[in-house]
Parts: sequence; structure tokens; C-alpha cells
Amino acid sequence: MEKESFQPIQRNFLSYQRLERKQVGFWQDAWYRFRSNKGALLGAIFIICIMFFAFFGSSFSQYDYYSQNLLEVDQGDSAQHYFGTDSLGRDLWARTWYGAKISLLIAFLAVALDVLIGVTFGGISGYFGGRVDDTMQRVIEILYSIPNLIVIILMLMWLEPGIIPIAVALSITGWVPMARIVRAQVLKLKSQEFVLAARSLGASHRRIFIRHLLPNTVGPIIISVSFSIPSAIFFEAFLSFIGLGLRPPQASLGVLVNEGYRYLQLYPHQLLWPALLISLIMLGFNLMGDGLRDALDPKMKR
Amino acid sequence: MTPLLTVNNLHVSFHSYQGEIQAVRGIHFAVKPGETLAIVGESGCGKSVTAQTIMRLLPSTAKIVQGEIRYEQQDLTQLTEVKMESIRGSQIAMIFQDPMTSLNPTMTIGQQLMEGLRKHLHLNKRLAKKRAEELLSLVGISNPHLRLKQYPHQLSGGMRQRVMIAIALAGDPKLLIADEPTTALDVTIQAQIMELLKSIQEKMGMALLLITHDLGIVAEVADRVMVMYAGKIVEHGTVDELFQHTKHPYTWGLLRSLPQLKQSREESLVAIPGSPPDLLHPPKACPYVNRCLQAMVICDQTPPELTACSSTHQVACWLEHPMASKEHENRAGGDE
Amino acid sequence: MNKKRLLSVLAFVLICALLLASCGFEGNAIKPAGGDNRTFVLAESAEPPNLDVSKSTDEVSSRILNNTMEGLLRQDRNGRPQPAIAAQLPQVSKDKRTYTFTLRNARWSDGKPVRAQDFVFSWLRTLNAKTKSEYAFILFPIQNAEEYNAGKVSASQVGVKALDDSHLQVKLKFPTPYFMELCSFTTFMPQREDIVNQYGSEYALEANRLIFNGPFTLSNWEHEASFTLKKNSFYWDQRKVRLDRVEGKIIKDVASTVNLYSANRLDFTEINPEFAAIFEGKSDRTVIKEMASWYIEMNQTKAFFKNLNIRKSINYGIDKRSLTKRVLKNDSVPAGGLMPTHMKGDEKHKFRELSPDTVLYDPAKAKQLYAAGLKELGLKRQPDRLEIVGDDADSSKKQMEYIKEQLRKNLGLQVEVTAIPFKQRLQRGKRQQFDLLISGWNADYNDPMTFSDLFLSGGSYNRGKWSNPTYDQLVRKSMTNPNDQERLADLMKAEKILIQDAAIVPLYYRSRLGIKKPFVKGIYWISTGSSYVLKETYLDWKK
Amino acid sequence: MTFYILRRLILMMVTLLLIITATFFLVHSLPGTPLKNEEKLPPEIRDQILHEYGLDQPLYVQYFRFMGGLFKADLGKSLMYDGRDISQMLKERFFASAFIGFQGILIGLIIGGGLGILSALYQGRWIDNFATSTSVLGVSIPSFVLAGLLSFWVGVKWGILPPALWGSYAHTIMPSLSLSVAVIAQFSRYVRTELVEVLNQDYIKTARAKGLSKAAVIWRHGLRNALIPAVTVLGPLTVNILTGSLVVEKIFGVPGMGALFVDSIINNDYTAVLGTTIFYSLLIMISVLLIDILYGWIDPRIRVAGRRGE
Repeated sequence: MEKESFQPIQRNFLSYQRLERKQVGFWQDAWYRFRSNKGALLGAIFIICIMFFAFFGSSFSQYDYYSQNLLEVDQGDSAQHYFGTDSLGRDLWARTWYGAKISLLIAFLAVALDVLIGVTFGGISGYFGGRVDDTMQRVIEILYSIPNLIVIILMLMWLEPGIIPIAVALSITGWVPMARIVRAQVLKLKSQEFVLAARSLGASHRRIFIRHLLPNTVGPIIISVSFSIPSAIFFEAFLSFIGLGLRPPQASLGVLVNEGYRYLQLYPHQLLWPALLISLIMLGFNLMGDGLRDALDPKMKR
Repeated sequence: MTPLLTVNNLHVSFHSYQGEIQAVRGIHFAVKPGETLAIVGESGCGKSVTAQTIMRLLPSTAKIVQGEIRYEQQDLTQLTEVKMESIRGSQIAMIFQDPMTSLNPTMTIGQQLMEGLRKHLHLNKRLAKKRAEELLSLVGISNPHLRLKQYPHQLSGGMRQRVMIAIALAGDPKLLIADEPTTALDVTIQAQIMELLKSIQEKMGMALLLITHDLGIVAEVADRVMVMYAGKIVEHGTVDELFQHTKHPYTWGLLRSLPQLKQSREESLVAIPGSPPDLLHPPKACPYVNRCLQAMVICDQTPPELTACSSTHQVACWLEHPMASKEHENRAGGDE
Repeated sequence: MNKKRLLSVLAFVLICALLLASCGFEGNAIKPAGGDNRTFVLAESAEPPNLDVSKSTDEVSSRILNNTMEGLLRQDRNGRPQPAIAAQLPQVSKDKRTYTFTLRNARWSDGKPVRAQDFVFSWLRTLNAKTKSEYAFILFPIQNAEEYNAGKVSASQVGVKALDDSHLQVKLKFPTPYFMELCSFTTFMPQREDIVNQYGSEYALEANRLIFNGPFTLSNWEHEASFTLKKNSFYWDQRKVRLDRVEGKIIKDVASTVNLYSANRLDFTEINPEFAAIFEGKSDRTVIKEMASWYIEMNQTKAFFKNLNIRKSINYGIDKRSLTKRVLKNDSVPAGGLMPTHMKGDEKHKFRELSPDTVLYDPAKAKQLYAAGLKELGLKRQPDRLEIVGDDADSSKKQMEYIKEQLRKNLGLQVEVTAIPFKQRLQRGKRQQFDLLISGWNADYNDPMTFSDLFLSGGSYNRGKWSNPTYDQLVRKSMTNPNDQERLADLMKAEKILIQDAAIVPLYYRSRLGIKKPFVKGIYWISTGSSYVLKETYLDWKK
Repeated sequence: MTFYILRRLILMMVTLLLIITATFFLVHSLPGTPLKNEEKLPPEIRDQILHEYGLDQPLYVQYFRFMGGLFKADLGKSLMYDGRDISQMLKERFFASAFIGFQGILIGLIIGGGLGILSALYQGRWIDNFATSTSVLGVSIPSFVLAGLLSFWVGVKWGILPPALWGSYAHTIMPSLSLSVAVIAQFSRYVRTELVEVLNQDYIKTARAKGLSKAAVIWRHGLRNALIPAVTVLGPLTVNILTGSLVVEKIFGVPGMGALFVDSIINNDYTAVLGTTIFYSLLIMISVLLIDILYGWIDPRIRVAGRRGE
């Protein structure tokens, strides 16, 4: 052994401060976690693929979702019609992806409304607390015990058919869980130091809410959204099955499943594709939701 | 005296999504009957993992990579689950850090106490109940009859830890592992609990493996001390040796960060700068090198071996090497 | 984690299940659902709301009543009224306003005789406003019936009288050529005063709160689930009744009904056209001809549809043959007029045989007419957001989708499809909240008047608000015209005007589809297609 | 505790009142009348019949009359099935719905609970993957597709069970199965998450340190604590079953509440819509309340806290 080995290491003081472990931020960490969850990744890939085809799928085929050709009805898959045709001779490839688009649009719209109302309501309720919270909680309790199905069906009988009415009807009770989540989160956060600090510095309510509280509720909101979207799609499909909803020839996946279901015995492919797609969307969102929850919910950290 | 428990070259790793975390990286030690051995170190140094490994209570993501744990002629790492169950509680018992979460919230104290009694002592319900009351009195709980019917949340933290101790004592173990038994408690209660542990240890003559980061407790209770850092033992000796003849810069750092009554106002507490290494990629050389004020070139190149300074005192540091400069020895006096 | 692989396996299983589900049903040897030739099992798609002769309006209760009750007359296989409770066809007075019926010795299911008074009671009960009958108006040809219903005269002034136990005299307001047709209608069936009074508000709500005089009795009625008919041992013509039991299963989903049929758990059911293809070319397939006409009404309160050329262009722009053959697939007949094919004309001929219709379809001409119409209106292009309104039933939606596409392709006319629940559609029609409205009318009785009076100016069924004085005059005259010959000619002329003036766009005369096992014999439907007659039905199954 | 329940009951009444009021005005604002032969009725006669039903009176009069009847526990008579008592109808229909629903939940809880426990115990192993996939697939397949496939496959192709209809016990199996799939899916996920969390708790380590066998620990300490919060999902599950039953009842021809509800809406049967709405709402509110009470009763933390609050 050499003498030099036992010389003190030369270094400046700052190097002591060097952090040994690479510091990962919350979102970066969440991304790591998410990425390493194969199921979640698979789900995300499903969704991205389906969204891609839903919005651009029609350009892979010369057909549109509404043109009928009564000489080519109920055909099986072919080079012309990848998914075959329906009973009015419409191309099912185009219709299926169009249906996926409509279903996703309805779901996104409904969930966007949920988030908008839920965050506002839950945020105000949780942030101001006291009397305000009490009153708003009663409202939520009341809404919670209304059978949402009844409200939705009644609303749809009342409104005109179409995408927006369905989304509105779905979000009439749909925002309640979101409000609950946001409220719980805000309640937890508002007593924490950084909020107290901001408040003592004289920040306005709006500023505190938007700059400090909202960003910290994003995680639970994202998780909740990832589970609300498939349930909205599901609900829409369900409504189509009882015959409420869109303006034909507009079609959602639910409409297509409902149509296909009738031809199950003879032309199962008419049910197969939309049903498969609906299942894949649900699967995708559920897998992704599970992954997001594991990634974003610190309680689940292991 | 033959040791009660011997740990040889123990390696424990965890699996995580980032890779393998080497939590314990080859440690050796022995616990003699009736003695108190303390393991100290920062959180994450592997001391709790060591305790859990002895009990074979590691989470499913962890595994014993190599090494043996010898308890009364048996290698605990090789035992079947069923055999191990008969050792847990009756031979080796354990109490945990947080009495708030370590008791089942939906079962009464009595139910939880009697479980062990019935399993190991094969008592019937009536006898088990009687014994449970005795145990509660033993750990200093008044009104044991009433307490048996209560739920954990109806007790204070200190009380709960006493209950935990009673549960651990149920099987009359020869070795009690106490994993940070007082960390979660108020300072006044801490002392009571430690006193209780000490007195019970004397009464029942069992060995105590005390895991803590609190050197104050160690000084009062332990016979011998083992300092762990980044999954390795860096210093190991009797309480006197460790406190009076500190060899390792890390131990020294720990001692310096301990508030002392005689400390004057001008002397501030000195924290050890930096943080422990990432055990995902453990350093090949001395793990403490980046935080060590006496670090030498060799420290960053070759890992130091655990070498004996006396029959009971061992240390893993290049400063002990004859070629190292001896300046540092002055600081042991603590008046630098 | 091999989650991925597992998921793909499960997805594969799902696909397989769907594919396998498509295979045919070999292995189910045909046999009667009831196990033998004595029991006939059929399906109905709805629960009958009640079986009160005065209040019944729906098809299911009309079917049960048609088989458990009997009026003065009953339609035979060819739709002609035949003596039933009446021993023979009525005596009609010279002025064709007085009908006298002689009742045969018939009995109720409790053994009591069916008397003329039972008819008088029944009809007056229906007409009583307190009964809230929604079919009372069908009795209005009877003298003072409408007045009594409106509370203007007393019951004794209504023109129906029991001369004695077995003689019934009916006085009509005007000569009504189809009055005999009416006499087989359910609302004209008798009721027993003692039974009605005994059960009060509970009358006709359960199987045991009714009494019958027809081929069968209702022996069991599980609400929303099933009903059972048993042979009526007191029925006057019971020798002809060959079935011991009829079981009706109430099930709403047609796919399930088809499943039940395929599993030999039903002998007969109606189906939707979607399922027709399964039975294509098989002897199971049965066509039930309705006396129903479907057409598009155009909202003539809007300037765009006020224009004759535009209206005509829509008629020419829709291919009705493809509609019936390729879209509806239920053997409906493409229409060129209003009167369905088997509507009665004179004694020997059908209306359509005497006045054939022409189904119009000519895209080129349609375009021409459309362009001309636009020019007349001084428009460069169509008004924005035109709406075609119709029911939200699956087949109705499909129809509208088809029409939308036809108009787009043939005229370049863009319309939006609004499929709404039935009640909403009615309201929209009533308030002229539509541009195009898919409407249909089911005949109540076998006479052209049931259709002709729909399009009188200001009529409540004339939702397009079409108006033509000549048409009005012809139809109004026919309402009271005792001269059958002239009346028929007038009605034919009126129909021609209706089409020439493009009051409506005729689409088709509707048929429904049923499936029945090949061993089911002797079942027939009354002329309006609303009900089957099981009186002479039998099962001819051999192992 | 009594105070708590009382408070909840009062809130329930208020909620119910609001629901009834909202539903009342909503159904009465639906287009059209409840008359069955509306299409053919001449307008004068229609008005006259509406008058006989009292439907031509101002809405608020009808509202107070309805509420008056309600206080006398009279839900009124159906307009669609004219003359039939709504409460009688609900009673008749409820049995079928409750039977298949309850059986569905039971099947779902047993299978779902079992799957959840297995997958929590064997985290990351094939059984876990299987259970997770099943549950995800279970929530992904629309219940009407599943019910349709079951009816065709089991009922027609295999001929094991009747494809539809009501009457014997065999008729209840497939509807219950169809309903249970969603329950299995949700409950197994829930139990898994909950049990995984419980098994990571310190007191599980304590129990293990006592030398209890793995099975005993899971059974006595794990399951109990995992299943207590699982009680809370029973509420949403009940609601789910209600939703599912609407379609499942239609497909299998079950004479239940779902069919009644949809039909009454389509036919503008105001009293029936109100009756079913009240019934559904009460059902949900009562089950949520019962679940909360049950939860408080089986979880000593809440139980004792509740007592203290008294």
C-alpha cells in the first residue's frame, strides 16, 4: 500500500452538500412509477391507439359513417370494408371509429363538466369550511341519495337527443364524487404550512385556491377522471340500449353495440367490433387509472 | 458463554422498480444470554431490516441473499415457516416502534394478549385470561381486568407500548428485540418505558436487542453497542469503549450530534453533513467517504475491513490503519 | 408480470364466445313448448294494462279479449263479420240506420246466459264520461252516443236498446256502412253489470275479477310475467275449440324471445325485422298483415313545404321499394296511396283492386321538381336545419336514417334526424314542431273512412296542416252517404287528390313478422292485424 | 348514536321531499299526456278524460293533492295500468328485483371477495393477475352484452337454463349471474386494495411476531380489518345493481321494478314514475344509512366514538 493513499482527499466544502441520491420530484417519481407499471402502460397505449383511430381512422378508408349502400348490407370483413357493413350497407370500420369518437367526446365532455362543477363546488366547500361547508355538504348528501339513473333518464326524456344533452345529463349527478374528493383534499391541504404562509402574506382567496390548493389536488382529480371516463362511456352505452340518446345516423359505441346485439346470431361481427372496442377502452382507462392511482396516490407508495 | 444468537455475513436486499436495494451488506454479530446489545444508526442504515430478518418478518419484496442466523443450533434462515412460527413469540419476541399502529384496532387488548398465550403456552381461555392480567400488572398497567376489554384507541401511547411489551412477554422469550421502542413516545414516557424494559429484562433474564438511533438510551441501557451505516457495521464495542474511545468518524459524528447537558450555549450541535449513500448503487469503497472530514484517498478506493482494536472493540475505518496519520485521535476527547 | 398475456388470452376468449355464439342451433329438435298438442305457448311484448272491455286500448289486451270474449259478430279468416253471440247477421232497416240483432243461446263462463242487456250495459258504461274510456269515440256512430259522452243527454237517449233478453236494437246517427265491422271490435263486447259492480275499482285488474263469454277463460295472470287461458266449457261453439290451454309469456326483449323460441320454449311470437334473417326461407316465418299505412307528413305551415313542387320532389326522391325490401325487411308493401292493400272496397273487391296505386320514385324527376320548387320560392338553397321527426324505436330510427340518406343523395336536401319517444313525437306533431314527420295510422275498422277523415282541413291528425276544399267536401259527404257505390267512388277520388296534391308522402302499408312452429295450424289474424284468433287453432305435432 | 340516526332520518325526509318535488315537476313537464290512446283520441274527448283524472288542474293543486295522498301513505293509482294501486304494484315487482339483486350481490360478494383475498395474498402471482384481469374485464363488458350472450349461450346452445322468463328458481340464476359480474369486478378490486393495505400495517407484523400462523393472521387480523371498510362499498354496489337490473330484467323478462320504471317514464305514467322514484330513493337512502350504522357497529373505533358523542 502506498503512502499517497492515506493523504486526505482534497475537496471544497460544497461537495459535502452534494446530495448522494438523485432527487426526484413528485411528478417525475410518479412518471417512473407509472412507466414501470406494465398494465398501466398497456392501458395508455390502448387509449392512445384508440384515440388515434377514432380521430383519424376514417382516413384509412374511402367510406364515411353515413353513406348507405343497400346492395352491400350485412357483409363480413373484406378488403373494402375492414369490419364489414351494417344492415344499411354502411361501412362498419368508419362507423365503429366514428362511434368511438362520439363515445369519447361524450365522456370527455361529461367528465370535463364534472371536473368544472366538482372542483368549484368541492373547492369552495372545503376552503371556506364552517357554515358554507355545512350547507354545501347537505346539498351533496342529498344529491348522493338520488338514484342517478332516474335523474338521467328523466333529463333525457326532457332534453333533445344529442351529444351535449347526454353529457349534461350524465354530469348532473356525476360531479358529486369529484366534489367530495376535491373537498377532502382541500380540507387536508388548507391547514398546511404553505397555505398558512401564503395567507399570512396576504394572498387573496382566489390566489391561494388557484395557485396553492388546486395544483395539489390535481393528483386525485386525475385518478378520479381516469375512472369517470369509462363509467361515462358505459352509462352512455347503457342509455343507448334503452333507446335514449343520440340523433341518428350519429352513433356512439353504445348505439353500435345495441344495433349489433340484435344481429348477434347471424352477423356477430357487427357486435364484435364495437363491443371489443368498448371493452378495450374500459380496459385501457381502468388499467391506466390503476396505474395512475399507484403512481399519484402517496398512500399507496410501497 | 455461548452466544444465544449469532449472525454471520448477513446480506439482505429489497426489490424495487428501480432495481435491487442492498439494505444489509454483510454483518456479523452475536447476542449472549441476558445481555443488552444496541444497534444504532440513522434511519435507512439497515438496523430495522436486521431485526426483521432475525424474526423472518421481511416484506415479500425483500430476500436474504446470503448469511446465516444461528439461534440455539438452528439456522433461522433455513427454518420452515411452521418451525419459525414456534420460535416467534416463544423464543424471540419483538416490539415495534409505533404503539399507535402496532395494535389491531378492532380487537380488544385481551384478545390480542391471549392469542400468544394460547398459541405458545397452550392455556385454556380462563388461564390465558388470568395470565394476561398478570402480564398487564407486570408491565405496570393498573386495573388489568378492565383493560383487557378495552380497544387500543382507548389507551394512551405509553399504555399501548406497555401492552405491546406484555404481548411480547406472553411467550416467555429468551430474546426480546425492541425496534425503536420509544421513538414515537413523549420524552417522559420514554424513560418510563426504558426503565420498564430494563427491569423486566432483569426479572426474566432475557437478552435484549435494542434498535435505536438514540445514543442517550444506549448509554443508559446497553451492555454493548453496534453502529451501523449503509448496511454495514462500522463500529462495535462495549458502551464504554464506544463512548470513551470512539474510533470511527461516523460514531463520533453521531456523538457530536447528541445534545448534552453540560454543553454550553456557544457550542452548537453539529449535524453530519450530507446524506447516506444510495443503496441501489452502494459504493464499493467506504460508504462514509463523502461525509467524512478525515477522508483519505484510499477511503474512496478500497472498503475498510472490520478490524479489532481490543477483544471487544472492532471498527471498520482506514484511519485505524498504521499508515494513516494519527492526528484524528485527539478529537476523541471531544474538545477540538 | 404477464398481465399482458393474460389479458390477451381473455380477450381471445371473448372473441371466441362471440364467434361461437353465431353458429346455428343444430341439436334442438322441434317440439311444442307445452310438451304436447294440447297447450299453445306464445309470447307477448307487454303487460296488458287491464282487460276492461270499456277501457282496453292496447294490442295485448285486445288479443286476450278477442280470445276470451265474444261480441255480436266475429271476423272469420277472410275478415268478414260472421254471427257470433248474434245468431245471425242483423236485420238492417231501409234507411240503414237501425240494426236489430237476435242473440243465440250463449253463456258466460259462470253458466249464466248472455243477454242483450249485457251489451247495452257495456256500451253505456263505455260512453259514460266517468269511465274515462279512451275508445268511447268508436261508439259514436250510435245515435246520441257522442252527446251522452259529452254529458249533453241522458243514457236512456242513446240509441241502443234491449228489446228483450235476446233482442238488441241499435239506432245509428247516420248510415254507417262499416257498422258490422265495428260489432266485432273489443269495445263492442258485452259486460256483466253484477260483476262490474261487485269488483268496483278492482274490476278487470286480476284474472279472477272478470267473467268471459269467449272460447277461452283467463285462468291465471301473473303481472308482467305471464297469463294463462283455459278452454271455456260454457262457450257456445266449444266443439270447435281444440286447445286446452294457451300460455302467454310476457317478455320485452325480442332477442330473448327469439332465444326462447329457438330453445323450444315458445310456439309463436312476433319478432322485429332484425331477427327476420335468422328465419329467412324457413317455414317458421309468418307475415302478419296490418291494416296500417305509414307516410311522411310535411309541415305546410312553413313556406318551404307549402310549395307543391318541393313536396312532390320528396315523394319522388324516396325509394320506397328499397325501404321495404332492404331496410324494413318485414314484407311491408311499398305504398303509392293511403289505403292499405287489403282494405275493403265493395262487397267483392278490395279498395286497392278497384283503385290501384303507383309507387313513385324517380330521382331525376325529383331533382327537377326540387329545383323548380326552389326557383318558385326564390331560394338558392334549402332552409337551414330541417328536421325529420319520428319515434325512437330501432326500426323507426333506421327508417329515418334511410330517408335522410335518400334525400341527401337524390335531392341534395340535408335533414337532421330527431328520434324521440312516442309521446314526444305526438306532441311535436300536434304543435307543428317538425319539418318532416313520420306518421302511421292503424285502421280501427275495415273501411276507407278510418283513413280518409285523417286529412280533413283542421283535423287533429292532419299535422302537416294540408288543406284542400274538394277533398274535404268529398270526405264529409261520404260520412253520411247511404249510397255505397257513390261513397266508394268519392273516397277513391279523395285519395287521388291527396296524392296528387302531395299532402303526404306515402311510404308503405305495414306488415309485422312473426315466427311460429310449423306444427301450429289454424291460427289467423283479424283484418286490422291487431289480434290473432285462437278459436280454431290446433297443434299438429308428431314425434 | 340515537341523535345521529335521528339527524340522518330528518335529512332523509328533506332529501325525499326535494326529490319528490323535483320529480313531480319534471315528469309533469314531459311532453304529452299519460293517456294510452293519445294518438287516436279526438282532442275534445282527450280534454274531457284529462278533466276526469284531474290532470287539467293547475300543477300546484295536483302537487298538493299528491303530497296529501303521500302523507296518508297513498301513492295513488297508476295511469298506465289504470286503476292499479302503485304501492301494490311496487310490492309485486319488488320481490323479483330484490331476489335477483340480492342473489346477484351475494354471488358477487362471495366470488369477488374470494378473488380479492386470493389476489391480495398472492400479489403479483398468476392468481392475482387472473383475478385482476377478470375484474377489469368484468367492468369492461356491458351488462346487456353479457346478459344477451348468457341467454343465448347457456339458454339456447347448451340448454342448461331457461334463456329467459320467470317462474322457478332456475329462472333467477342467469339474471343474478349477469348482475353479479359487475359486483365481482368491483368488490374483488376493493378487497384486494384494502387487504393489501391492511397486510402492510404494523399490527399484522405484531401478530406475526407473536408466532401466529400466516393463515391465522390473515383470518383474524387481516380479513376482519379489510372487510370492515369494504362494507362501505355495499352502498354504491346496491345502486349499481339497480342500474344493471333495468337492462337485465328486460333481457330476461323478469317482472321487476326496472321494467316498471322505464315503461312508466315512456308512458308518462306520472304516479308510477313518482312511486318508483320514491321507492328507489328510499331504498338507496335506507341502505346507505344501514350500511353506515352497520359500519359503526362493527368498527369499534367508530362505535365507541359514537357512544362518547352521545
